[in-house]
Amino acid sequence: MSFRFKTFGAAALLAGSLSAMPALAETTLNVVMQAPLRTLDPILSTAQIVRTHGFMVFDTLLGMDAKYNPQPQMADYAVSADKLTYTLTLRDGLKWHDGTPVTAADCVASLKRWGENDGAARTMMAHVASIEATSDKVLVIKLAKPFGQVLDLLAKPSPVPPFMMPKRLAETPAGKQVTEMIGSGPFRFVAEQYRPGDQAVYVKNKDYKPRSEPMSWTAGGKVINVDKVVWKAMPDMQTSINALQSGDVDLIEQVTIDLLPLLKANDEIKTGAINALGSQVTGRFNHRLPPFDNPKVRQAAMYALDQDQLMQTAVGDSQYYKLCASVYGCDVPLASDAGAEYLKGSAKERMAKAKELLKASGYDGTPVLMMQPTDLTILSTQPIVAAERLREAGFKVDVASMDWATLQSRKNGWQPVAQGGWNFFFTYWGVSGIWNPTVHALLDGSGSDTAWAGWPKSARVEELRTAYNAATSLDEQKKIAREIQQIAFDEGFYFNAGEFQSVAAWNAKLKNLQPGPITLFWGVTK
Amino acid sequence: MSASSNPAQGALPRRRLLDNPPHWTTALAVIVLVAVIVMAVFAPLLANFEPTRLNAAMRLKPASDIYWLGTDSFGRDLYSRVVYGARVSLLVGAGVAIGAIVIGLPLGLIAGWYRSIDGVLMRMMDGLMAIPGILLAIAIVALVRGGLLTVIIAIMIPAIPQVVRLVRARVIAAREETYVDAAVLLGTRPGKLIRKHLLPTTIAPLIVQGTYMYASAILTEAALSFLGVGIGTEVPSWGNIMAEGRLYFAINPWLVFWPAIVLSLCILSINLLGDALRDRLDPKMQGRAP
Amino acid sequence: MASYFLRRLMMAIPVMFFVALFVFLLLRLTPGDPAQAIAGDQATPAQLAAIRENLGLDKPIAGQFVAWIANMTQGDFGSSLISQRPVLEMIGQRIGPTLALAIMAMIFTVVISLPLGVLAAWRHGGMVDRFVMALSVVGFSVPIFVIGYVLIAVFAVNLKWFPVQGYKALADGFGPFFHRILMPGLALSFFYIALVSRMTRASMLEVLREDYVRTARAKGLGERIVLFRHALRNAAIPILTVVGTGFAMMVSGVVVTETVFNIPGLGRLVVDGVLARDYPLIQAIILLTAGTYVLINLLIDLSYALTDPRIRYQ
Amino acid sequence: MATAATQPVLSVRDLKVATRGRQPSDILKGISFDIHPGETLCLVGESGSGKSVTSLVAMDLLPRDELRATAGTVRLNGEDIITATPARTKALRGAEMAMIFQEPMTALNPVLTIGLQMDEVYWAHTKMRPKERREAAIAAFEAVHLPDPQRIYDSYPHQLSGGQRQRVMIAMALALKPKLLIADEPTTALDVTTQKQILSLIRELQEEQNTAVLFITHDMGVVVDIADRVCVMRRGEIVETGPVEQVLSQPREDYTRDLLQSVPSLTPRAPRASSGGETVLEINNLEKTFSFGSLLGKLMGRESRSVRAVKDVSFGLARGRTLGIVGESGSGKSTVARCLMRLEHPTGGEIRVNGQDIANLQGQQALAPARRRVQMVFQDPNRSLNPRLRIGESLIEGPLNLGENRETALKRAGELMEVVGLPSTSLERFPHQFSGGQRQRIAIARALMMEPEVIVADEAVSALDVSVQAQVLALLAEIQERRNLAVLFITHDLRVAAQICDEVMVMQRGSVVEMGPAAEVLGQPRHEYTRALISAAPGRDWDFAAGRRIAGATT
Repeated sequence: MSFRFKTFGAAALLAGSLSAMPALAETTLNVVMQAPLRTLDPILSTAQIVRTHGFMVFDTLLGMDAKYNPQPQMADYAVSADKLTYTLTLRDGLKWHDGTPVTAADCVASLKRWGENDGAARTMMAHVASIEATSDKVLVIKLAKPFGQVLDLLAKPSPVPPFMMPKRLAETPAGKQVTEMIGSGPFRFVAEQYRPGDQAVYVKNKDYKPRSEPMSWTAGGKVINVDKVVWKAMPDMQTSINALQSGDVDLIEQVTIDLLPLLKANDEIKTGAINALGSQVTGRFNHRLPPFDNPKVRQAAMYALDQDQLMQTAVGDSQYYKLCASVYGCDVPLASDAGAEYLKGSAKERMAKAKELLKASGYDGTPVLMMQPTDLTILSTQPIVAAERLREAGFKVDVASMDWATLQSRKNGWQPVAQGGWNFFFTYWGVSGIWNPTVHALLDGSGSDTAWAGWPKSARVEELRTAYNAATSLDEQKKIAREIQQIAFDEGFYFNAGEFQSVAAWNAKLKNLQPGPITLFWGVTK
Repeated sequence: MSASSNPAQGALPRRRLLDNPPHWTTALAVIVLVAVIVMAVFAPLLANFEPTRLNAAMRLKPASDIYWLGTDSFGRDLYSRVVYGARVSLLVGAGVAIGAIVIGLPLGLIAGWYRSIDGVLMRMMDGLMAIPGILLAIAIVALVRGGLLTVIIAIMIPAIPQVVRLVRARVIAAREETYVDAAVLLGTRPGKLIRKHLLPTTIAPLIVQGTYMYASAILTEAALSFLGVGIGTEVPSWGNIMAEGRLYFAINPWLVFWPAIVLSLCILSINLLGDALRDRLDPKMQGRAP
Repeated sequence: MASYFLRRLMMAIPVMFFVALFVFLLLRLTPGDPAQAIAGDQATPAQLAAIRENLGLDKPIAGQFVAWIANMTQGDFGSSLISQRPVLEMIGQRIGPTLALAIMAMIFTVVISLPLGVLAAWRHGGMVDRFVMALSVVGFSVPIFVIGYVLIAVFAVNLKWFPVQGYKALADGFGPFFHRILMPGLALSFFYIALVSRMTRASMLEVLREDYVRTARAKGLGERIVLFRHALRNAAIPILTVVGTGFAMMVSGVVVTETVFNIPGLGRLVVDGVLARDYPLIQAIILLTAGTYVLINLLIDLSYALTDPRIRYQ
Repeated sequence: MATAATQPVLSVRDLKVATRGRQPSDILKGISFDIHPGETLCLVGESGSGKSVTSLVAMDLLPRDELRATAGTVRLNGEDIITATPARTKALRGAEMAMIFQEPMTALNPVLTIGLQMDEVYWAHTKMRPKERREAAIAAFEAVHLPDPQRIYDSYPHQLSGGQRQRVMIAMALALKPKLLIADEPTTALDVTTQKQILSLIRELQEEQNTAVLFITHDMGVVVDIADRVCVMRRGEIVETGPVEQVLSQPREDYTRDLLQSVPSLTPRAPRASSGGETVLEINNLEKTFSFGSLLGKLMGRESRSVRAVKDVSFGLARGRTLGIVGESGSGKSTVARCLMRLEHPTGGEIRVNGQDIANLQGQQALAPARRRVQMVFQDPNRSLNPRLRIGESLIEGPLNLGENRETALKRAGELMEVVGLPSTSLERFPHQFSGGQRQRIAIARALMMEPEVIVADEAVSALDVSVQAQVLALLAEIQERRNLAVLFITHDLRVAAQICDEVMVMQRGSVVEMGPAAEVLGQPRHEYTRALISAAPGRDWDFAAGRRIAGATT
């Protein structure tokens, strides 16, 4: 939410204000992250930058490996045969940054707070009978009814991961931010050097004992090979690139793809995707207001919108985006081509279909109010492109420009457009946040006031989601997910505008960058 | 030497305006301004494309026979956008200058004439002036959704105190003129007196101030767009063309430079015109900054 | 003179109150929600409500205003809604670069524009005069970020004389500090050089027509003494006034310059604050800037008194 | 005392000065004169005659971007100033030739101390040490009779009175005993009593140092008092020159003669018989106190400062009569006028217009009847007409306010223009198209449009050249006669008062010191202050009309 000048929201920077520390062969990694860090509580925030920060400072009970499988991290786990009891045993040598040992009671408190704040976790907690520490090292989760996602959720790198923190911090009320950064993760947060929105500094946690297994995403041994990591915010991508080329900066988490040619010529700079998962751009309809309260009108719009055009304008180089029907991300286990008919054929053919459908829908010319964020580059182009297509199809469209913060707040209301309501807007989601029906907020079919903006209503989807949560086999899950996807297309839950890949650029001196669902700083050497 | 009091002082503005042939810079400024106005008015005829027409396949192309100045990151024709941009920029300038005068003039007249209101009103104006205009504008643009009118209002509000101060100072000075005393003695009531004797003295400086506000409003609009809180990108303005172009500055700096050149020339001309007007309307102010 | 100063000081109180009220109302009437900025865009309404309650944003606005004013009179400007840190601390972290930038720009301005303005007025119609007039019109016409980009393109990217961006504190040594602040300082001061040299010229032209300048020449004094002792001191008041009112414009310049040159100062903090609806932060920054503006103008009033004995002995 | 045998200090020959620019026009059209040591030459003429420009050429202080000398020589002790280098003239200025200016208020630098400004003269031209310079400065201040020279030395100009500042200027000019002193209207901005002192000071120092003085003035009275020889200038030319007595008593040129005839006599005219008209204006115990002091100051318990500008003034005025209020600046005479016009709110007393007390009425509506009866003519004709309105509009503004219809008002306005001696077509024109005297006629016409019973003329002829002044006074008298007007005439000029007033009231510091028939008050003044005023009037021992010294007067 934040104000981002740059593409994909890279943020700002700050070069020289680090107080010069004696550099006794100390290795410092200077990184430009995609957004500035402004808040610290990784349980309260769904923002990617805060989650990345969370993985620096905090650890999770389970990790997720590159094959999307939960693996032990802070704890080993055992599941009872009836799949209703999960026993987690903390490994030895875990210590909080303040020196006190990690106890099961700390983890129970952390899980409970997570359960209050995270949407998917809340769903899980509805199935949980109890979470208890049975000793300093062991905690037990007992389910009241079957829930197939427990391990997946405990391991999830998507918003919000269940980060463990000391009990005294974990007991902070749900809506209040934790500001003291005491975790048990591989880095310590240097509070004195934190400048919100500008700079965050992490030093290696020398007390951290990595697991012995090889690193794989957030699972395995988190081996730290640098002494210090400094995140700098830079509001201008050009500035970041110059800093990278001059050696002031070692890594840019997200480079504007149009600017990649500038770096290609430089042998000292490497570029590539280190975050394995892309992000899906989603165009959301407001099901509560005309004209999109009419499913036929939504359908016409689904045909009118064009993935390729939206992506090409937003990203440019087709190497860095993917087009697919899957609402869960293109390359995840649940991916399928349900609803692909909405995307098939040439843009012209689909436009003809859209016109036809719109004519038949009884659309009365109610203008579509499309919200456009001007300060978030990755989302500023789609409304323009979409408005062009919708108008061609016969819609009347007003594009309302506003800053991202205004859009964010405005999207939560459903009053008539004249009183500040809206009909359509784009946003984007990291694939790890949408990769199954449990976590995918846009597939909520409850239509309730507390659901994420858009409020589609489908009893069938709700049934399917409940079934999904109970399902334990992948095949069963795939089948349910496929059906949900089809309904999401037919009912026009939202338009899947394609998936873009973020590209990082780094100094060739960096080796062993770890791929992950999010940018990870273990393994890397300089 | 009582002759040192300016002999032209009593002469009419209109007369002085046409007294001497204009300086060559003024002539040039007028030519540029006329060109910009023509650009704005006849934008549909001059432009090669619809300024909003996208072509995803033609993003960031260099200048060519088809795209005279190249294309932007949406594949839109930069030349056409710059031509259309004149409309918004001129509108913003006019809106701000006229709006600020329409609101500020009566307030200034009142503050200058009625001493009892003067104190409170001027403290309020001081307060408004103390808030840096750009911060105020950023906040206001965020307040209502970004749009032409919002931007105009946001830039106009900080400009109002300038007008109020200028008018008030003029009124207070004019109040010392004995012709105002004379009018009082002739039984002229305050309303008519302000309208007939005080208002006219403020017109010439207001025209001059108006041109400076006009120019500075266009600049502020550009700065707001640059900071990401300007007019939405659907409507091209020189400011948001530059703001979008700056992302691609390293690839094609002309995305920034072309609108910047046109913008700067336009503002340069308005400022030159303002200087010329000021020198003619108020010879005592010669060479004074706005 | 003390009473003159005191009187001006007292006048600042209603001004500041009005600023506070205006800023507070403006922000609270602004749509947008700091809770969203805390929780991220994927947060659900329930989560947002919990955060809002926690921040006290659900309370009546009038009460919030009174509480804010009351706290502020005790020096408590509150904490950022977003980062939960004391606002003054955040400002403290960022004020250094901004001050450095502003002061450098002022130094450049004074060093360059005073001599230019005096010379231009002295040789009215001559080369320097034409140059100053041209410079001033151009300075008023080119957006600051364009100047910044041109400087970067020429001196940093092509000639590689200066770093493209960044900031080093003076504590890191004058060399590195100056190396990085020179270009932003120049870009920022461009407008002021135009403004102040033009004002100096105009003010000097006026003063040079005064009787006492003729008296000084009639005494057989040299031009240097006439210009700098007799004329410039009398021309100072309008120049100082412009410098004072120019401060407000300086702030806009700072916001843009910090963005172009990537300087982690207050300007960026406030833009970020507005966009995140971090009310206490914006309120504090605007109030502090407005306070600084009032203070600077107060100091300038004071300097009038120092340059002009007629005010001093009032 | 001057002899042609000595070599002149300043010798001007065929001097021509023109404006720069596309259409140069001649300001000086070839003038010549000499000044000898110890001699005072008066350049006398009306505004725009070129007398000040002459002095600036001599000092090499012409504003270069506006004016330039196109021909002729200006020799100071034989050395041509026009062709001399700037460095040379700089060295001469302040040492060999010095100048004092008209406005003592602006001629001293307000931000530097008197001492420093005095010091600069020595610093620039001598090798004296700081201590010697200071001593010399103090001595020079003593020589011009400044009180407490030490204090003056450390003061700023605004802490001194106008007369003191002019003394400082004289001290500065004469510090290095220059051969030539140029005095450009040095007393015009001063009150008569101060003027008298300054003139005698210049005389005294001139005699001590045998300085040649070029004295520029428009005031014939001053000429009588100070000149040895006179050059009468008109439109850039010298029309007549000669010893003062000769020029004043036997002027050769008509222009000179007219100029002299226009100077009003200080001897009061014969009293007019009382017309027995009813009293239309009656002022009783008028008081006006200005207070300065903010609300804030009061809150902090500070006494607000106040000035009693008018103290207990009472008089009555009947139709057909003229009452003069005379006094120096600050005497409160203008405040009386502004109060009785209700431009200021009096703090006490009564103002009865035709019996009705208007002192406490508020608002234009309530004041309307009084406004119609009492009208005013202001001092500066450049400022009393709105430059943006046609004359016709200005004239009918009052009648329109009273509800008169536009046509009839315009018709009356046209007639009135002819009454004041202007063509009725003037209504279509703007004020800047008229001269100062014409504008004052228009202002009078504007007052008459209201058909008033009383006209208040506040220094109505002070800004006019003497010849124009005479015409306007004649017009006023004629109109008074014709319309049986009561006139309240406020002036600092005793000569004017003597010629037009039936009664005279003398004011000093807000109070009336003496009041009575003009012949009595001005002829046999009883009050000391009145006597001082009269004895200070310049040229009072010369009868301009007769062209001879008044017998029995003392010089």
